Amino acid sequence: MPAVVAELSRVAVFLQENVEQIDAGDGGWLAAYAWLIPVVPMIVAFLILFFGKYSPWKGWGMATAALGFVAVYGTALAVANLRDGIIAEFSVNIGDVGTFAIEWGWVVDGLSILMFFLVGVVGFLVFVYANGYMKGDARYTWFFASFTLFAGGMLVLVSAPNFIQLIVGWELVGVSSYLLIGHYWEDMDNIDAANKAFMTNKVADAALFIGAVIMSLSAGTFQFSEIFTRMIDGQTVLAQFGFWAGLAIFIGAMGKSAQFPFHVWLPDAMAGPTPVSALMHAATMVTAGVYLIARLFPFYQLPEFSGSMRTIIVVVGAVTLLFMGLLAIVQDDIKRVLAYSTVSQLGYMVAALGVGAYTAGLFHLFTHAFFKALLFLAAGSIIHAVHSNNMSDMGGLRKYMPVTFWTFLIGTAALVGIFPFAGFWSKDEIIASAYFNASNNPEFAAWFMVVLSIVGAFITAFYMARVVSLTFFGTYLGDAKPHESPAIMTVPLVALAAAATTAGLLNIPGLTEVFTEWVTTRAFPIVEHHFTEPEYFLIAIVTPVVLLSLFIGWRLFGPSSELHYTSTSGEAADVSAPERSVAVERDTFRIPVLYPLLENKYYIDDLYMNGIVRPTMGPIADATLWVDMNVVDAVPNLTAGVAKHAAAAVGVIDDNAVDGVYNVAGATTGAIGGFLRQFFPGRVQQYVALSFAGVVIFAALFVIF
Amino acid sequence: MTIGDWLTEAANWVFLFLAVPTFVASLMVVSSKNVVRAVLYLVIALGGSAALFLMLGSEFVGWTIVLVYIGAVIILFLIGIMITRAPLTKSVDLSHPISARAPAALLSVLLFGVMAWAVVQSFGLETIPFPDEATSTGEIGVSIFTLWVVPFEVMSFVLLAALIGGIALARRDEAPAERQP
Amino acid sequence: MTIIQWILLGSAMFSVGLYGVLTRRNAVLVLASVEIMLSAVNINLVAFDTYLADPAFTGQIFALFVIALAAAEVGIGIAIVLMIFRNRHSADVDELDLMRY
Amino acid sequence: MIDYHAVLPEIILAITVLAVLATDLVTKDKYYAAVVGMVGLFATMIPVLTLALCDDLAGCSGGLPRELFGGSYVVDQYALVLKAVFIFAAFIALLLAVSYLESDRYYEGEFYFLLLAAALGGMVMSSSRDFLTLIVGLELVSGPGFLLAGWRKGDERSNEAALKFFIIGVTGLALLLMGVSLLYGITGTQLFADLANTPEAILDEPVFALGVLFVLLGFTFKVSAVPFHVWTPDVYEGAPTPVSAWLSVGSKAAGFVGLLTVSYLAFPQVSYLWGPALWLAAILSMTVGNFVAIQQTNVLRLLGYSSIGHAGFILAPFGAAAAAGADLQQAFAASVTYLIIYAVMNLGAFGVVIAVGTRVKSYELADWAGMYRWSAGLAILVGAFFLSLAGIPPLAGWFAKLAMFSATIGVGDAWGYSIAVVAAVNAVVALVYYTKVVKTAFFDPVPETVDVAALEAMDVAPPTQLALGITGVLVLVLGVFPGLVTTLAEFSSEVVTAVGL
Amino acid sequence: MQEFFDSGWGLSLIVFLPLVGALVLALIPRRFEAGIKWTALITTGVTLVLAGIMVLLFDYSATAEFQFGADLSWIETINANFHIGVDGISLPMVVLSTLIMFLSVIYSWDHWPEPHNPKLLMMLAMLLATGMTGTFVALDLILFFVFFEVVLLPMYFMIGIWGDTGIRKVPVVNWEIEMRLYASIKFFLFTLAGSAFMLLGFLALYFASGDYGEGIRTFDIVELSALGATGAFVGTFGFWVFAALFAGFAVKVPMWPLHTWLPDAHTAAPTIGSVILAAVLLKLGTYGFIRIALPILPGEARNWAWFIGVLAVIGIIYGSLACLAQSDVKRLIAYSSVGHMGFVMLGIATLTAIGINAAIIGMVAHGLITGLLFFVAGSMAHRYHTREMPRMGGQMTLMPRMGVVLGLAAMASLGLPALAGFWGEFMSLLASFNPLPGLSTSLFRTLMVTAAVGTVLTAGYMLWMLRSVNFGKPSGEWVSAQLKDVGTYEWIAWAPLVLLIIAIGLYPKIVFGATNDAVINLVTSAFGGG
Repeated sequence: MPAVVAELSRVAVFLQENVEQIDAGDGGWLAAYAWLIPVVPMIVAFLILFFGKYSPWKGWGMATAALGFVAVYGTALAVANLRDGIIAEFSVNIGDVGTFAIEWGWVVDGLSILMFFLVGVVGFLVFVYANGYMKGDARYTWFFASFTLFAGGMLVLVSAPNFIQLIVGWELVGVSSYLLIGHYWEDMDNIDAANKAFMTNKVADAALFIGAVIMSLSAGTFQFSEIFTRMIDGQTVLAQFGFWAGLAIFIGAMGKSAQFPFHVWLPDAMAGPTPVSALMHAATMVTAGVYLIARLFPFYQLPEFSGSMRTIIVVVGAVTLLFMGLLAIVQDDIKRVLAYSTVSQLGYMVAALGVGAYTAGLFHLFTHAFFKALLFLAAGSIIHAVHSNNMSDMGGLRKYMPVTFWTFLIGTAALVGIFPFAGFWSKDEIIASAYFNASNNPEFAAWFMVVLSIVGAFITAFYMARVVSLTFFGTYLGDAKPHESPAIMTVPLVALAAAATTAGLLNIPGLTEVFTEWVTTRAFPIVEHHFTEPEYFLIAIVTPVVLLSLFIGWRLFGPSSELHYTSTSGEAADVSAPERSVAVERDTFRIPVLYPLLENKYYIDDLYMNGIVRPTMGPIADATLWVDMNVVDAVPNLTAGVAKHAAAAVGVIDDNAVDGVYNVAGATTGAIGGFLRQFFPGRVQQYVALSFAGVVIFAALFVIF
Repeated sequence: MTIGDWLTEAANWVFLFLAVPTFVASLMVVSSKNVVRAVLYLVIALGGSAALFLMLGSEFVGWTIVLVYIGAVIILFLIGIMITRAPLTKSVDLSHPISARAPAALLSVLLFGVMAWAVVQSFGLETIPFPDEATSTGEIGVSIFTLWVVPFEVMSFVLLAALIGGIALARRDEAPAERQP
Repeated sequence: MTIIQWILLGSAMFSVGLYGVLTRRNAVLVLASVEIMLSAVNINLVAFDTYLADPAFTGQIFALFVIALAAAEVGIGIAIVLMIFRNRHSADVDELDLMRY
Repeated sequence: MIDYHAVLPEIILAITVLAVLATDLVTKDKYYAAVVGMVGLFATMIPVLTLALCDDLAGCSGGLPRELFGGSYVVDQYALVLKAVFIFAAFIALLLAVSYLESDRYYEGEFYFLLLAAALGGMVMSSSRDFLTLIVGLELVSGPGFLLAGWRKGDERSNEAALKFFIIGVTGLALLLMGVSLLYGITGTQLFADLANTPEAILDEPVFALGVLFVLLGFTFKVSAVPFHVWTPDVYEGAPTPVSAWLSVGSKAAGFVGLLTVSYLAFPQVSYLWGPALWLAAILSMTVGNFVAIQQTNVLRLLGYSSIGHAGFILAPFGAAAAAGADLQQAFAASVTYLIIYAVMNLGAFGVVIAVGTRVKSYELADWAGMYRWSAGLAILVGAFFLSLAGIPPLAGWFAKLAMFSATIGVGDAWGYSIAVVAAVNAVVALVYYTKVVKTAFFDPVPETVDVAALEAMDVAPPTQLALGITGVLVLVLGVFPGLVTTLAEFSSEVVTAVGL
Repeated sequence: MQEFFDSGWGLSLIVFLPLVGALVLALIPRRFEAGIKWTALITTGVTLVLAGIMVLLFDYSATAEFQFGADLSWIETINANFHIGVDGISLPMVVLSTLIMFLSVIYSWDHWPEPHNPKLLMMLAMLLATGMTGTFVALDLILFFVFFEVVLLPMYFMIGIWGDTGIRKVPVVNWEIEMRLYASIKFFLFTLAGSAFMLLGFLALYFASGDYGEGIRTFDIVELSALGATGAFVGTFGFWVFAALFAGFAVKVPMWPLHTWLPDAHTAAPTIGSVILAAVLLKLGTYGFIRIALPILPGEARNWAWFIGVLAVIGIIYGSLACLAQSDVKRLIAYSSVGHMGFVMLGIATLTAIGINAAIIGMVAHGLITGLLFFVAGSMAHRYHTREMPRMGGQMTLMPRMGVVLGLAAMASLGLPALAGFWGEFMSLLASFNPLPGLSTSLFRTLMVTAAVGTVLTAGYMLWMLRSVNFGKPSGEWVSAQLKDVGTYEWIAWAPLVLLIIAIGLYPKIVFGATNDAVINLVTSAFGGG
């Protein structure tokens, strides 16, 4: 314990001297009214639910307006923040429990503004797009109600100054995603997907609850800022439980951010409409986990409190980015490919935070938001056109839908990290900081991370090459009549494409450090390495790797691919185009072990299903009920059955049941009666005899003895 | 005092002379096989007790017994027997079979045992002064009508109740009330 | 002349009476047995009265009341017996068996 | 000079008894006899009240207790309370009897005469402070009881009940007398006051103990407690139901008067002797009564056994208290409380049983099934009274149980706790058969044999309605304001302090 | 009005007005159903209004004191008094019970269970109301006991008369009994057996109280609590007394393993029966713990805490698992109550201010939510004529509104934040991380983790229910059935519940504002801080 105290004091000193560095305004009225950001969408959501049907555009209008408002406000805040930083926090007491105060509130600082901005802008575009995509849906209004709730929930989450509100937003996001994923509820599979998402998250949430409880109670408050202050002053017992709190909370984050092994729900979540997937993967939901870690970064960055948590975070992130990337390769469903790619990108972000690269992680989140939204929307527009998710029904679409093609291509470039697209900068930064971290504290995990991040880059490029070639090149294999999507869908694509192209320029080491400025304006100093210039030699490694893998992918799946000649059962060139790409789809890498492994997602889903869910809902639950009926309840029932009075008790309600007892009783009394009768045939005399026998006995008892 | 001394006392012989028949008679009452005989034995038993009372000098009680019982009650019994057409001759089934009588006897003996034990324990061989002259009926009457007037009056109600109720039950109704569950 | 000889007589007659109550089948004789029990009580009372040389003659008076009681009881009893006999043409107590436990 | 004010209640009632007889002779319509009786009972109530409130009344001299005839006849709080109980019981029984008797051609005048005579006996008992008066009073309670039990002359069950009741009663009386004679012999007196200060030397004489025991056991016959309980169900079933009602309350109360007075006023010194005896009797009674009651299918027999059980509950407190040598006043109060509440609710129970029985012409529980379908009112009354007997708040019964428990636990040693536990178990057992009746009345389907329409058509006779009304209201009121009873109980238990226990 | 309430009349009226209503109803002939309905409605309505006025007049700066109280002598000889009053702890309970009664009457407006007898049903409901509110305001053990028992009979009859007439197969002893009969008697005997022990405990306290202070025996809860705070009633005596009280309250809560009467009773009872049972009756037990067991026997509470906590958590897990195996809607909700009351008891077991606050808000929330759930389940059974979930499905298509309400209630019940259910769950977890100093931290932290797992299971069965009831394609039999969506009276009855669930979820101060000070005071006086 003294050791801890010593550590604490050291930390305190360190932080104290760093606190001075922060200089920021309180944002004035702009921050003071920031509560509108979460509140407006929430209210609008309910308005749509009740009045949507009668409003213009059946609710779409209100929803988009709400998101537009958020976008504007978010941008305004961002600008203000960049001009002179904003660090402000407001709280409204909603009740005291013991010494604890429960509060609603909103925190306005770099981090939350980032999320406001992202959710606002991306959300707005997605909503615009959704109008076109959802047209003619049976539950159009309902969709926008829950979609707005979804965005609102996220905003509640990111504006939270304390654990309570964070959890509230957290669960709101969860439940609204449940509604959205299960949007087509006539089909049970979708409901199951929704349940899967909800339950997986719920499991993680349980951990989050525990973590929140531990941290709040050991710090004595729910308030993040308060917790950090007390950390600095060393007036908490947090150090004792720090690791466990950190772990539990991180598990919660893993759930939302679909980190291995909680990733299972995300691909299934594709069951929802594509706009949902887009928003869910870009700005909301999955980013919540990353956001949470970033929000608590002042805690995680201090080993004195979080112990070896960061190593764990790194490992989890790294594993996720690798394995999920691999899964992306074998998917036929285009949305699933993107889903797995999201997960692996999230792996990047988490790992980045793990290695202490706060800015890098968030920067990747930032850029990723744009290009992943872009990719999803583009994919959506494709699906909209060909009425199928499967790439085996696509091919050669570039001439049918050019806009979609080019925007998709930009998105791909950004994702795989081609200079100068957004992904290039953010991913490079992550790899760089991973390398830096590894070179400073050369432990296995660190180098592991470095290697994996490069391998990850390779894989990303590979499956994206596959997607692009199978979707836009070759010949069209579908039945529907492909066509370009309407403007209302393509405009957002273009806008996002623009963002995906330029977003990266916000944070070029040495040149522009706008973004760093942006996210580090927080009440508590972030301790991270600051790059003065790009790590050129890393770029020199990574970019070739990416190009190489793109080339291989193109060779394997592209129109000029040779593979099919050998792969499709010996037949020669007369193989007609249609089978070709299908053949490829089927026959590429039939690597004995790996392929089935990937096909079945490492059997993890099966493990959960057969290992946990089915047993719990089946045998275990049934057993419990059986026990309840036959064992626990047996006590009263048996006493009822055996003991005379209790049996008569039940007999009161069921004469059959009690006849037995009556007979017992009757038999006993009858026996006595019979016994007496053989001595005293007359009943009266039995009575008299009984009485006087009693007299004699009493006399014997009380007089003689 | 030894059994010898006891026997030398004349009063005890008188006692035995009266008590033995009384007791035997009462035994016969409960065991006789003939109803009428049984009732007549009852007369002897009660008469014997009356004689014993006289011996103790409580004349009034003694004579009351003679009057009330032998004069009235016994007649009542006989009437009862006549009306209930009990077999006037020997009948075996006047009592329960021996199997029933044995435990009854046992019970009675036990009861007697208890009482006898207690009595002997408490009184030992204390003697009872032989009353030289009989109690005057007058004094009894006086105390009855001063000290015991309440029970006396109440007793009158008891008898009245017994009388009226007895009549109500025993008399044959012109139209007997039909059974009711 | 000892007191116990009287009380023993009384107790004996009491027990005999009980025996009669328990064994007699004819209701009238059951009544007779009861009479014996009561007269046994009388013997006790009077004997004690003399033994105590009670100036208030409580014992004797009590005995008188007991006699009256006994008379009343007999009246009631006989009445009941007659009633039963009228319904059932028998005065046997062990036929009183309509009501089960 | 006799204090006539003190004996006025008895005198008035005695006159009433004769008046009833007279009316019965002169009037054609026997109904009047009952009216006379009720008026007489009301009249009797007046002096009881004046005596009780004498100190507060103008022109009334001489408080309580008032002693007459050399202390052999005493009017004190306790006596007055119990006289009130007897009057109440007689009144209700009378109300119940009227319609019952008219429904069948029974002798009416004589019936009322005997009932009131029995009540008179009870009143005499509650004032008597020597064995002679007590026993004569007792006889005046029992004798009419024997006769009334056989009042349904045509019905062999009734005859049988009468004879059984009679024989057992008489043997019980004989035992009682034997006990008295022994006591007289050893102590030379039969005045309670004198018995109460018997010299130490005599106390541990076997004869004394035997006498005490015989006397108490003799009384258990009247309270229908073990060992003299066996007659109860048969008689309740066979006797005319109003008579059963009277026996279960009036004559039981008389028995308790005997027990309480004798054990408290005559044998206070030897509570260590009769305490355990009554403790045992109580435990046996409640156990036998409740457990056998479970298997009863006939409501009257069920009530018979239940009344045995309640006798046990009433005996429990002062059995335990005496055995433990604890404060007897509280136990006494508890017993009286229980007795009063029991009187009210049991009369009510019998009332509703009569009301239902006369309709369905059966006392078999099975025939009562689904009563709620054809007469919700009666069903609710059944529920009220039987659940009150079961002791469920807010019906009066709960407080009786509470008083009993608190008194027994208050004893505060093994005697108390053990009997409290036994009582608790029995309370649950009792619950079983009481709820069985309720459940049958409310939840069971009406048997085919029953003609619902006809039953719905019939209605309850006015006198019975009155009786049910009175008892029903009382059961509720006493349940909500048990204070009323406790004040009476406290009032009556002053006699205990008077004796100086 | 202020005087009216300060004089204690207001509160007494809230308690006894329903009783008056019952008497009035008794006088109205069965034929005049309108009259019966309106009498019931007005009675409960006025009661609710009075309760509302009380809430307004309540002095929230002194929630620890008993307000609007009356203390009249009732049974002098045993020094039992008519002592009533509300403090921050009982206030929410009183409001809850009055509200639920009012809504039940409204709901009944066009949902009369068979056999059709509104008069009796309403009379019983009124009696229930008096019993429940009385229990919550009673400050005298005997008074408490009487009210506690008064509740028994009406519910017994409700279940027995209007209960489910299906056949219940009782395993082990192999009987086949009509559901209603089995359930009613089971409910009756369980509760009564429990309260018999409770009464013995009360008496024991009464006699023991004579040995302290100025040696006056008392049943007064306030005085006894004061004695308890000074360390009276300890040792073996305390142990047994607490055991007795535990038996009484735990059966009512119900705590595992004394819960088995609950599923049967809930399932068998008519709709408003289940609602009242779930919404208010169960609270009597937990309230008893908070009001009587803890303050009067603090020492023993410490000794028993671990036991209660463990049972509570077993209940949570066990109830949830049992739910997962259910195919009967009402039964599922019933078992869910076992789990939720488990959270409440866990909160109480921690003996901390947070925990007890959690327990109280948990009670309120459970009252509202489960009440709503049973309403909905009742209406569904009313329409589908079955409670078997596998037979249902696609309700969102058949009756969208019903589906939404059910969904909301289910979400609230699984503890979704921003809805009422969340606070109780989360706060009791919070409390069990740091239980009262002196209790085994390690044990309670283990319990916390286990309970957290419980929340997952809860979500599991609730989602499963929604899945099979709300979603999917409706089967043909229902499509053809032309089921009617939520009706007017149903809306009127449910809307307040929905609103309150959301309101409390967003602004828990509605409850905490009243309870917190009172609870802190209780905890500090009984356990010296915490």
